[in-house]
This record gives sequence, structure tokens and C-alpha cells, in this order.
Amino acid sequence: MSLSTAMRIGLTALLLVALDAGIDSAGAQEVDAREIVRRANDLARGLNSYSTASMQIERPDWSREMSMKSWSLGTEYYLILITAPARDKGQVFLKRENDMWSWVPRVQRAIKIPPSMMNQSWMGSDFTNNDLVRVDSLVIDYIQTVTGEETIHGYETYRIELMPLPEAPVVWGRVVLWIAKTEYFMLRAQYYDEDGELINRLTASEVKLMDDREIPTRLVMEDVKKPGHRTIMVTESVDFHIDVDDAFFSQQQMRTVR
Amino acid sequence: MLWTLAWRNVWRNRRRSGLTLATILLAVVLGLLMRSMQYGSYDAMIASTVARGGHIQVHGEGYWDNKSIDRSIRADAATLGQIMTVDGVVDLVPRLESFALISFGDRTKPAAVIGTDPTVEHRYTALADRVVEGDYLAEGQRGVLLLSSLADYLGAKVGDEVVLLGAGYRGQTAADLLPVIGIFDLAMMGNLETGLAYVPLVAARELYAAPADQVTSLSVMLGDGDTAWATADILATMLGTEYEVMTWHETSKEVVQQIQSDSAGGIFMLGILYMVAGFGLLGTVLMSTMERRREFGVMNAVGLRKGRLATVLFIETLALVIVGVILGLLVSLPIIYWFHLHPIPVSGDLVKIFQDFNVPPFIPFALDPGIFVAQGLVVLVMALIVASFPIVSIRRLHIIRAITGR
Amino acid sequence: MLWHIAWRNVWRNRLRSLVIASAIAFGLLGGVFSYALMMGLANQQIRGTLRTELGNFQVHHPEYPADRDLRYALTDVDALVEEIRALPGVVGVSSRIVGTAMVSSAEGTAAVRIAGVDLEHVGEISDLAEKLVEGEYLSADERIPMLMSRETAEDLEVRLRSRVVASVVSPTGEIVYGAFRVVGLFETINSVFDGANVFVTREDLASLTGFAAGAASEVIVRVQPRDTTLEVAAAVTAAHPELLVRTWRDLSPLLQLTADFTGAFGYGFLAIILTALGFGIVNTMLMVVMERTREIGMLMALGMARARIFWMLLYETAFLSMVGGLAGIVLSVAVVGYTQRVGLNLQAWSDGFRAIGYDPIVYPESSTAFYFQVAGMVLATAFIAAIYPARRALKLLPAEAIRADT
Amino acid sequence: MPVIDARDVYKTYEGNGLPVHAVNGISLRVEKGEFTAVIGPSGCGKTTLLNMVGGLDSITSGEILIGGTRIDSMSGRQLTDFRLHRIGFVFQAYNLIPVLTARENIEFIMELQGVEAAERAVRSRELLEAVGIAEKSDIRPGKLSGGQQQRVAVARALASEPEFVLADEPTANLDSRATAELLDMMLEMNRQSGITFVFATHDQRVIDRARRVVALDDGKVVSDSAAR
Repeated sequence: MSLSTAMRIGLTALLLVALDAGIDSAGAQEVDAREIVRRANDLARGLNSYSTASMQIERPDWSREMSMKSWSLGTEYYLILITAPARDKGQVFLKRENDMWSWVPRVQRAIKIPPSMMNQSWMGSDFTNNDLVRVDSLVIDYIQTVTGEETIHGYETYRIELMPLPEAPVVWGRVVLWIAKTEYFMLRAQYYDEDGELINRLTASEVKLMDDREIPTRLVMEDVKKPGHRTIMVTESVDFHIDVDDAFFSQQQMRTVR
Repeated sequence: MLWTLAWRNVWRNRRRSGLTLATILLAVVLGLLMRSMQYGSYDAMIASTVARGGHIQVHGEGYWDNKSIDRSIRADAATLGQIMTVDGVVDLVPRLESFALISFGDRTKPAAVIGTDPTVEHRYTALADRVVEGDYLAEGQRGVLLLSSLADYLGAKVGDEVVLLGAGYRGQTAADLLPVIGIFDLAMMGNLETGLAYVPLVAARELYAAPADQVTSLSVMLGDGDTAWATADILATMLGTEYEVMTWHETSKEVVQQIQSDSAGGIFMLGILYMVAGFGLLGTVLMSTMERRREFGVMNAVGLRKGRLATVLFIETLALVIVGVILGLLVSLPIIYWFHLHPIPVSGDLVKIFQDFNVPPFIPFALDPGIFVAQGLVVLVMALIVASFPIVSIRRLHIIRAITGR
Repeated sequence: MLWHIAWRNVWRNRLRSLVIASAIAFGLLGGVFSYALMMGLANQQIRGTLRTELGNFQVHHPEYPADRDLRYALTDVDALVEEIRALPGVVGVSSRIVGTAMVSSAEGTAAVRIAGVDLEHVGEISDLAEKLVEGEYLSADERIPMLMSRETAEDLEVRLRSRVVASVVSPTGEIVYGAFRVVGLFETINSVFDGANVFVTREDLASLTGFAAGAASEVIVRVQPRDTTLEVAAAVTAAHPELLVRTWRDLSPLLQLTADFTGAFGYGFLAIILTALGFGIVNTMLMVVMERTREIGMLMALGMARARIFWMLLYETAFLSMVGGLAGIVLSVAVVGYTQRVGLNLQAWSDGFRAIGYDPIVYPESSTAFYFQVAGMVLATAFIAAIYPARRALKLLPAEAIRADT
Repeated sequence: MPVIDARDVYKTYEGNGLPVHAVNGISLRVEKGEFTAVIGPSGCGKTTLLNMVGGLDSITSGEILIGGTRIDSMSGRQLTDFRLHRIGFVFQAYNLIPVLTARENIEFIMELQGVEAAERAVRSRELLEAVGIAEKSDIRPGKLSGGQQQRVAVARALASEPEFVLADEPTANLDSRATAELLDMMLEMNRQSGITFVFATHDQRVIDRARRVVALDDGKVVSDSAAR
């Protein structure tokens, strides 16, 4: 089924990483696992950013590259504008709380994505529409436990295991995150189903200075069960100091944003 | 002379022979009509299955299990030409289909959007006849044909422009604004959770951002449906492993099973009918054997071997049955032929049932020679069984008792 | 006396009588069994669908749409349920919240209808608890339990105890997400139903979607006997003209047609068999007449009225048919009774059967009244069939008849 | 060599649990050219004797030789062929095949023997002339009188050119005139062609004209005119 492999958390991670430059590393003394994840997530909340990125979708027999600009306000609001390739240029995605709209210049219409489409792939990538909508799930839907410390690419990380709360609306049986101890960015995330089988793997690398802070700029989301299926997201620039409020994230804005 | 004897005996008791003939004739006619109707309905089911999917479907490898537009194939003129050279292939129906959101006003519903060649599509599915409002699609036209329930949900009328939005080829955005050319009605089984829409093939490629010549399926139409398996093998070998080639038996397993189960039921009923007719025949044969016991005794006494005597009797019964079968065929043929040409239209609620089974609302009669041959053979086998009873009685014939009538 | 002679005559030629009686017996067995099989299939489908899925009738908000929008709800539904429960003939009433949901696991997503059932009363209207192939029914002891079909579970690659996420559009139009735990897997005779339905508790679905307390989408009512459905439904309509009350016939026209046509088809087949049997009887009796030409002539010569000879032959036919008919009915009762008890396994076509909602294990059924009808039909056939031979006997001239040389 | 040579023949039935000795040690020789009547009251065993001699019935003990060939140990099929080629039968009830004409009834036997069609036609005509009903040759038995039918039966019996003709009560169903004519005809054939006739009869008219009379009672020969 083409709806399979919902990588709904992937983009959460993307956003977390993209936004976590706001972290106050001095405050990271506490090693309570829940606190680490919450802190990373809180960093995303209430922060506004503008970034440019490219996304490469890789499949065994083809690959495709896209460029985009995105604006965000916490995890509740964001706007993504596709800038390349030509066919997709100008397409806008707007997320407001639990709803998502798509604006397509070709048809000059904004369409609300219905529930039945939420698990569909986003722009043909290994992310789903849901990944863009339910971004704070990692904090609120799981019990987090630090289960170890590892060094990845020279960064000291906590290995944090997330077990879903009994009634949390998440499909994963277990999530394991590797979060840098001092910088609080995520370097790896692995998603398992209820039988303990690894389904998705997200890896972050190429930590670079963006705006005023260092963040991993290259994210790779792999579909472990389908070799050769992966999506690579490369952050090209970030401005962590833009001035937007929730009014910016409107259907009107979808039509005019460039 | 034995033949003469057999022949004259048949005519000796005309009324009895006539009744025997009538019994066989009735069995053959009823059996043929029943079977013809059954086969007719199977033909209709298969025809509707084949019309929608072709005798054979060619897809990209793995498409059937995972219907993604990314598993579509290139159906350029060379490929099509190559397929057309295969013996028995008479036509190809290219389709490019995937799911997209269809939106009008503030209503949005996912639907299967099928890109097809309007002319070829109509040739097989008579889609144009299903149009209840507006017009049918024209080749190269930018427009969409909506299923009536979908149009109702959206509140879209002919002439309105609806938005189609979805994932296109290789993850590209599939988006288009197309006018509703027509609204069609199609009786379908199952839920109406998803809608259905047709667009011309070119518009579908544009919508899904698929390259020219790209299709998700090629329905191969054959001159003779019976060659589907063989032709599929040829195509599979010819096209190689990047393609999957499936016959309608594989793509519509439930149709095959429905036909099988219904046919089994029909055969069961025919069995009963023939059993009843067989008993009638047996009664006649036994009577005639008993009546002529004395005659048999004499013939045996004057030197006719029992074996040959039994042969005569056997031939007699068989001759009668063959005549009965032939008469039955002669009577049935015009009836079946008439109904084959003029299928009985069903009325009222039955129309719905027929449509639910995706067949036209007619009681069709099949004119398959196989039915006639099979029925004839079945009756003959029954006759052979019945005709062997006199052989037993001849074997047990006691000459003296037979002659003296004791 | 006439009866006596007739009865003796039946046994004059045992073999012949045995043959025709067997024909009648086995023909009836076949016809009755086919009828019972068809009725079994149809009734199982109807009963199963009513018992598992539809109930006898349902009550909805008048604007309750085909796409099951949660906005249109019945308020104060528990009072309505109790009110309907008080009506005579009602054996079960329960309310449900019904919406459309996407159910996802880590490996897949399925579009389904989600029903939140009232645990206290659901057993009255649905026997789904008996259709479980794994696990347990929903219960208050479980947190967020969900039932899905084995088929859906396989699609989603989930097992018992797995967590799935359902997304539903709430009455206010928001998408809400809820986790559920699969506590049981069911399998009914209808694969379409199986693929399209999941069940949770009414409380869980209400709290997930923010449904108002005491509100529900529908009330399902079960009535016994089935043919009082209309009356009871009419009583509800009368008391609540503002509500939409629809019987299973309205809800499933296909089922209605199955109910209406299966019996007719069964009788039709029986009629065909009886026609064939009639021919056999005519044949046999004609033989009897010819065989006894001399004897009948003698009786006439002795002064026996033609009418009495006519009746004597009719009685003889009647006896013959009664012997066969009785044997056939006894056989049918035995065979139908036995298969009704153990069931007939038609698994070979189970996919095809389940696609159209038939149970692959068939329990043929018939009624005492039906057997009486069959007996009547046999007698009628016998009398009609005896008329021609009896009339032939009457045309004999006594003098010629006596001289006749067999 | 005698045409018929029955030696100490017994025939025992199992009737109602008690053995019935239908033929109780009969020895009988019939030479070629005889015209013999076997007589006796009903149940004396004459029909049984004829049936055994004609290969229609089995024997309990003893030997039967026809033209020097033992027939008592033959299989049913061998006996049938033997009857076809060596014995002619005339029955009380004529027993012609109703669907065949007089001529066809005669030719039927020849055809079974494998005689060519041309020869069959010639011989059947001769035979019909011999029995004096050539003009009825294309009429079916049902349309012939009893005497005529029996003539056809005699012709049929002779059609196979048998060693002898066995006739079981051939005149029982005939009136005096027909009986006389039939007997004349058979005597004529006996005289002219030396055809052997053996009758089972209690018809005095036949007995009167027989050359040899064998009387049976209780399954035994009680007198034999040839023995005198």
C-alpha cells in the first residue's frame, strides 16, 4: 500500500533541528530524559524562523530534487513555498494547528487536505502530511528514558528511548533518539513498530554555522524496509530572527508569498 | 438386418418412442436454455470484466500489488506496435490512473482519476452511454467526467471547474483545474468512500506530470478470449521482467470464483434434471425390454447370440436418444439464437441487481457451441448408462421362460 | 374398490413402478435440496447481514448523509432507545456513533467506517462477538479497545494488542487523532463489510470526537419475527416523524432483491423438475394403458363405466406419485435436515462467495409448509400427467381392445 | 450316425425344496429322415426333453450328441451358434419377429449365418414357395393368419439348413384345416428332402401322421413305436 511507512516524526525532527539553535546550552545541566526532549521541543515553540532548504528524494530507479523556503512560528504554524523545480514552483503548504492546506498556483486554489490524505506522502518524499502537522508528538506522546551515552560524529549524545503512552495516538512501538548533550540537536532517530522492527531511520550530519548558531544541515530519512528509498534534506540558510505572527500564516499569505 | 430391426422397433411403438423422444427433447431443451442463460450471464460478467480491464493487462513490475503511478510504463508506438503484432491481439486500451483529491468550493473528496483514450474507452465500456448530464469526453480535451455521486457530494455541475490535486509521477505535484464536461452514472458495488473520474489520457499525463506515452496499465483486447493464457505467456516472454502480464483471471479472481460457484450450482441442477429425464428414459427402456422378452428368447433360440441381441437393443435406445438430442438441439437453437440476438430485458428491481454485478440489465443467452456439444454429450452419456440396463436383462434372459412367457 | 384395484395395479409391475417412483423421489430430492440450498444461502446472507450489520431498521437524523458526517446526530438517544425498546416485537435496540476514519499503523493506513457501540446493548443488535476469530469483544475492562477484521489487520500488518491510530473528522470539522488497541479480530461472511468497518466503544469515540453526551449517529433496532419490521418501523415513524427511519430493505436494496427473488427461483427450478417428471409419468401411464389394452377392453365389455376406468387410472397415477413423492419428501427431509445440521462446505469458492456476502459454509433450510406445498405440487403434476393416458384408454373400443394382440 | 443321440439323460429341478425329476433317464436316438412325435400327458417331460435336445436347456446328467457332437457341455455362446447352424425350431406361438416381414424373418437367420444377400433372396423365395406362401413374403406376421405364420416359422426353421427341426406343439393354435395343410407340407418336405422333424405334441392329428411315436410319462420313455 502506497500509504505505508508514515514518517510522521521525520519532519518534526527536521523542524526541531532547524530551530534548536535557540538553545541555551548553559541551561542543559539537567539530564532528565523527558526534560531533554521537552527542552528541545520548547526551543521550537514560540520561535520564528525563515529558512531555505533543498530536498532530494531518492528511489532505486530515479531521484528528484526540490528547493523550498519555509517560515515557521513555533510548531503550530508554518508555511512552505516550493521554489524549484519549475513544475512545482509556487506551490505552498500552510499548516495551522491541526489543519493543512495546499495552494497550487496552476489552479489558483487553496485546498484543505482531508483526513484521508494525511498519511499520504508529502511531495512524494518519505515524509507524510502528518509529519508536518503533528510535530510535538515526541514530547507529549511518549515516556522518555535516557538509556545510554554515545559519541556520534564527535558529538557526545544521550541515547534516549521513547515508549509511547498507553493512549497516545502514535503508531510507533518505540522511538530511540540520539541528542547531543550540550547542543541539544538530534543526530539520529530510529523508529520501530510494535513488534520491535526498525522501520525508519533519520540521521543528521554536517553541522554548520547557520545565522548565529551551529546546527546539522543534512538530514537523511531512510525507509529501512525499502532499500534505496530515502529523502535527504539539506538546510541551506536559516534566519532565526524574523518578525512574523500567526496572522502571517493565512490562506491570503499562501497566494502572495514569494 | 440388425439395424433394420433396431430402426423398425423404434417405429413399432410410435407413441412410446414419441414420448421418449419428448422426454429427451424436453431435457435437452431445458438443459440448453438453462446452460445458455448461465453461460450468457458469465459471458456478460466476463465481458464487463474484460471491457474494464482487458483480457490481459500489462503493467510495470509490481504495479498490481502496489498501484503507484511510479510503477507506470512507457507505452510508446514501438512497444504498442510490438504488442499488436502478437497473434490474436486486436486492440490496446492505455490507461493512466492514480488517486487525486477532487475539490469544488469547500468540498474535497479523494477519487480515482483515470486517464483514458475516450474513443477506445467507449468502444469497450460504453462509457459515453453512461453520461447522464453534459457530454462525453473528447480526445485531447481538457476536462473531466465525474461519477454522479461524486458530483453530488461536491455540488459540482457541468461546466463548473473542479480542482484535481494529488501526487503525480515521481512525487511531482499533480494539480489541475478542469471543467466538468459530463457526469456519468455507474452502478458499483462496495462503498462510495472514494469517487471516480475520467479524464482524457493527455490531460491525465499533464495532471500527473507523467511523460508522454506513460501508462499505468495497458489492457490488451483479444479476438478470442480463450487464448488469454497463451497470449499472456507470449507477451510476458516478449516484454521481459520489467513488465507484469496478467490475464483477467488473475486480476479479477472473484469473478472467476463467482462463475465457478454459480456454474457448479448450475451443473448440480442440470444433473438433477437429467437424472429425472434419465429415470423416465429408463422406465421406457425397461418396459420395452420386458414387453419383448419373448421375442428376445426366440431370437436367441434361433441362433442370435445374446451379445448381438444386446447390441441391437443398445443401438435402438441410442438411436432414439440421438434423434431426441438432435430434435432438442433443433428446437433449442432457434430459441437460443433468437434470445441471443434479442436478450430479454429485465425490469424493475432486477435492473439494480444486474448493475450491481456490473452486467447489462438483460438476460443474455450464450451461443457457445461448447454448450451444445457438452449438453449433447451429457445426454448421450446418460443414454448410454440407461441403454446398458437392457444389456443386463438380456444377459439374464432365460430362453425357455422367455419363449413360453412364464 | 376402485382405489383397491388401482393400488394393486401399481404393484403389478414392480420394476416399472420402482423406476418411476425413484424418478419422482430423486427428482424431488434434487429440486427440494436445490431450493433449500438457495434459501439457505439467501437467508444466511440476510440473517447474517441483519444480525451483524444492519438490524431490522435504523433511525437517523433526517439529514444524515451518505458520507457519515458526524454533525448530524440524534440527541437524547438513550431515551429514544428505551422508548423503542418498549414497542412490541422489538428484541434489541442499541445506539451507535458512526463516522469515517483513517486507521493507521506503522506499516499502513486503511479508510474505514468507525462505529462506536454501546457496550450495554450492542449484543442485542449485533452478533459480531460471535464472529471473532481472535481475541475478545470490546469490553469496559479494556482501555480504548478496537475490533477490526482479520483482513484489515493483515493490510495494516497489525496483530492482537497492537496499537493503531484513528483519525476522524469531529462534528466541528477538525481532524482528531486517537489511539486504539486491537482487542479482537473478526471475520464475517461479507468481505466488503470486513474491509470497511472497525468498532470501538461509544464512550471512546464520543470523547475522541467531542460528541455531545447522550447523542449518537444512529439507533439500530432488531425485531422478531422479521416480517413485522415494517409495522414496528412505522410505529417509530409515527412517534417521531422528524426522524429518518429506514428498514433493511431500504438500507440494502440488494439484500431485498435477494430476499424477493431467491424463493421464486427455487420454485421455478422445482417446476422444471416437475415438468420433466410429468413427462415420465405420462410415459409410464401410457405404457400401462397400452399394456392393459385387452384388460381394459374386458372391463369395458363387462360394463365398467368409462368414467370409472378414467378414475381408476388417475388413482393409480396418484398412488404411484404418492409413493415416489413420499419417498422423495422423506429423503429430502433427511438430506436437508442432515446438511442443515452439519452444513455444506463450499470453501472452494469462498473468495467469490464472500465477495458477494455469501457464507461458504451453507446450511440449507426449508419449512414444513414448503414440504406440504411440494407434496401438493407433485399430486397436481401426477393428475395432470395422468389425464392424457387415461383419455387414451377411454378411446379404446371394447371389441378391438379384447382382440388386441400384445 | 444318429442325428440325435440322447444317452441316459436326467433333468432335475429344485421345485419348492423338493427335487422334481422332469426327465428321468431317457435315452433316445433319432436317425436322419425321421418324422417323429414325442407324446405324453402334460408334465411328462416331452417339452423339457426337446428343449435339452435343442440346446435350449441344460441337462442334469447324461449325454446329448447332435450329429456326433456333444452339446451338453457347451457354453451358452457355443450353443447359440450351434442352434443357429444345426437346429431349426418351430414354436407353438409361432414367435416370429413382429417388425420383420415373412421374407425378412427367414433371411434373418441366414444373415446371422453370414449368407450373402443374393443367396438369401434366392433361398428365402424357395423356402416361401416350399411352404406355400410366396405371395405373402412382404407381409409382416401380424397380418398373417396363424397357419400362415406357422408356415413362415417352418420356413425360418429350415432357413439355416439344420440337421433337424424341433417343433413344440406346432399345431396347438391352429384350426383343423391349417393343421392338416401344415402337416402335409412338412411330410412332403420330409419325404422329398429327407428333413428330419421331431415334434412334441399331444395333437392326435400329428400323432396319426407321425412315422415314429415316442410316448413319455413321468420323465421316462414308456413306449417307442420304432422299438417294435
